[in-house]
Amino acid sequence: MQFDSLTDFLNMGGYAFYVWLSYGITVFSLATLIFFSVRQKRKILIEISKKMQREERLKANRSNQ
Amino acid sequence: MWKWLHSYADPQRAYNLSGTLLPWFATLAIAFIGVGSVWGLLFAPVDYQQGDSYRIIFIHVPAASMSMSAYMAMATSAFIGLVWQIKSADWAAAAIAPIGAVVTFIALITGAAWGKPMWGTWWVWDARLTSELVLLFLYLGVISLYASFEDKVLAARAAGILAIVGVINIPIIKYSVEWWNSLHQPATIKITEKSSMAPEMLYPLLINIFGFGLMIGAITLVRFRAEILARNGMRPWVRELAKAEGVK
Amino acid sequence: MNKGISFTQAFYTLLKRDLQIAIRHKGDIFNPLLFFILVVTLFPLGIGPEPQVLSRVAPGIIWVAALLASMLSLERLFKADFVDGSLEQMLLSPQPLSLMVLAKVLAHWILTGVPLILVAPLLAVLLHLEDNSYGALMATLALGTPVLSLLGAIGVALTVGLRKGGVLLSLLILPLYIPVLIFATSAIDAAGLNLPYSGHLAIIGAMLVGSLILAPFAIGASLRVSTN
Amino acid sequence: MVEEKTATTLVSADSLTCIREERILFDELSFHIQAGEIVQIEGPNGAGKTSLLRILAGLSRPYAGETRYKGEDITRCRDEYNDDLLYLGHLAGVKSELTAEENLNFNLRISGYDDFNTNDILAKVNLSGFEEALAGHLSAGQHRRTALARLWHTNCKVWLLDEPFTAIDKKGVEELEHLFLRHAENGGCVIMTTHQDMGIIGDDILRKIRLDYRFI
Repeated sequence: MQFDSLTDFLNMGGYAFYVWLSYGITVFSLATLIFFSVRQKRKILIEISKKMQREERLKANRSNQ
Repeated sequence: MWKWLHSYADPQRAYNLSGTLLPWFATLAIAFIGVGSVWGLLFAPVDYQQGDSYRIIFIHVPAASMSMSAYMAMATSAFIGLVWQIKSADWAAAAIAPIGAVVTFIALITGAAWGKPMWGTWWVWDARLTSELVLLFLYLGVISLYASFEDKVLAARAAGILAIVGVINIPIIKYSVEWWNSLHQPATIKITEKSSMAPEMLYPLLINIFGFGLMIGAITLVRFRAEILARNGMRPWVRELAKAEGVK
Repeated sequence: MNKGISFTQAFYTLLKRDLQIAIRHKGDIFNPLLFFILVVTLFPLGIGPEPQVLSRVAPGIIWVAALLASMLSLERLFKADFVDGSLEQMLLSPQPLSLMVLAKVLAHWILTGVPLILVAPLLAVLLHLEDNSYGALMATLALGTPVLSLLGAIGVALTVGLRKGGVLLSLLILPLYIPVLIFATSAIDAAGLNLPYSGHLAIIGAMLVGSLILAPFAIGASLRVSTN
Repeated sequence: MVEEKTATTLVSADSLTCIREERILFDELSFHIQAGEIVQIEGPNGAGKTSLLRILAGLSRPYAGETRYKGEDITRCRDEYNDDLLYLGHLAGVKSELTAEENLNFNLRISGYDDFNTNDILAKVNLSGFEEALAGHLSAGQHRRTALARLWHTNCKVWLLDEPFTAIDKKGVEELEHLFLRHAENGGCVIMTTHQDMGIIGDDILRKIRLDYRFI
């Protein structure tokens, strides 16, 4: 362990701003990317099922005629 | 000789296979990055020249090296898609592009945040930062070309060609930027001197590089699966999945 | 009715047709040239008329303006052919596609690249370029602008089917122009300092050879995607 | 699939699937076209007629399946196939900056011919006297005929024509029909899309391939 206390660790030998900025931006941008990537799949499946319902309605309409 | 490739090209098989691989990649990525970052931030010794600011290295260098590797991976799968006409490979290339762009962006930002305490300015036209910037442009080109086509099957092919053209150019760009840099800016502090690194610093760095690679792999698999579903919306097996999801 | 496939006949037929069309459509030749001249004359107004400053930045200005002009003029390279269906005919002709693509790029370079090279020394005078640098300026433009045309044509071929390709095109091809820019401007700088610059020229020449060999295939593949 | 390869099969479709905007236009479509056949692809707007023609020409890549020329996948024998293929889309590559004669001259030369008299050929499509007119100044029908003129000087066996009769008058249609019949007799084949009824090519000669508009 290189640091004696938590404040010492957070202080990063005076470079706190730069170090935590880097780590912060990294975590934030990766989290955003992962969030959107994971959500993508659900969104696509919902879209497909909506499209299927539309097609069902279309078919029903046509057979009524 | 390349027949085995085609058996994995079947969308459903590719979807299932990447589903099996995903948990492994994700778990290992979290484990590696966790160990590497904690080691790097808490236990690695202080650099005698740069103080604690050097701890940015544990994300900057993995991001920088993986940004190049991701481009290579993208171009390789685009090449497979182009030569053997495998659509899944084109889709994989399209899935990697945004991830590569984010990783390149991270490499740029962390490079700048490191440059400020070291050089006193956020941006210098250092060879590594400049070629990262160009690499970001190349990624953005692939992404926006992909986004501009309405037919995504074509979009993936067009983006694939661009990725291959880019990969031929990357070494030339990198070389010319380095040469240009040596011409205009002799003797800046090199921000990474790998050879002089103590092993206590090197190990967490290597662990993190590996972890970043696994993480990119994991996110690629997630995006690749979504891409397969989106392109195969009319196939019965996708419709089954959609039925299960849509009712919720 | 005999059908002999002669590569040179196909090449010259296409080259001749493109030149013929361009001569009937003079705007396509002069607009990029005017753009080039205008951009260069804007710089002294923007950074001040001191000869020392201008001669220091002259190579960069001329080359950046040349990159932009070449990109702008390229935008229309395949557009007309795409719109009227000639491109499809080209893809289905029994002649090798890369050969025909090369003819089109060559026609385009003759029409836009050559005038640009001829005008460049006049602009260099306006920018107080070092006296020693004129040879290098001409040589780098002569070797470099065909590379720009070839690389740019790949981007154009990829975006020809899209409705708004303009901004996208710049994002696709300007990064690829970087090596040419670096070596060309430093060759001119080196010449200004009376240093040898044949090495720079050799590298640009190598890029020209490389892109002459590889770019036609990439352009052909891109056109096949775009017309799909 | 059906592997009834006969000596006269020119073009065959092997389980072609085409998907546009996430909609299946046709699925597992197979047929063989023999030398001497005149084929009309029919169906409502949006059924995929042009798409099918472009796939047969090798311009578009099908989602699945392949087009064959004399039994071989066209992506593998593109040069031979292009050498024997005459495709006219609904935009047929007539440059409005060039005259009718220059257009025809270019189109024939780029296909490899060099023994022709453009005036004779243009006379056959009723464009005598318009040789020097810029194509941009011609009427729609004359414009179309400038493109069609190539049909009178070709030795390609496979003709793929997308709406060849558009903007052509009755007499012109008849002349084209005669030309198609002659081409079929000489061992070629014609595959076309059209909404127009033909007078000379009767239903006994004409083979029809029907594409239906599909909702899924």
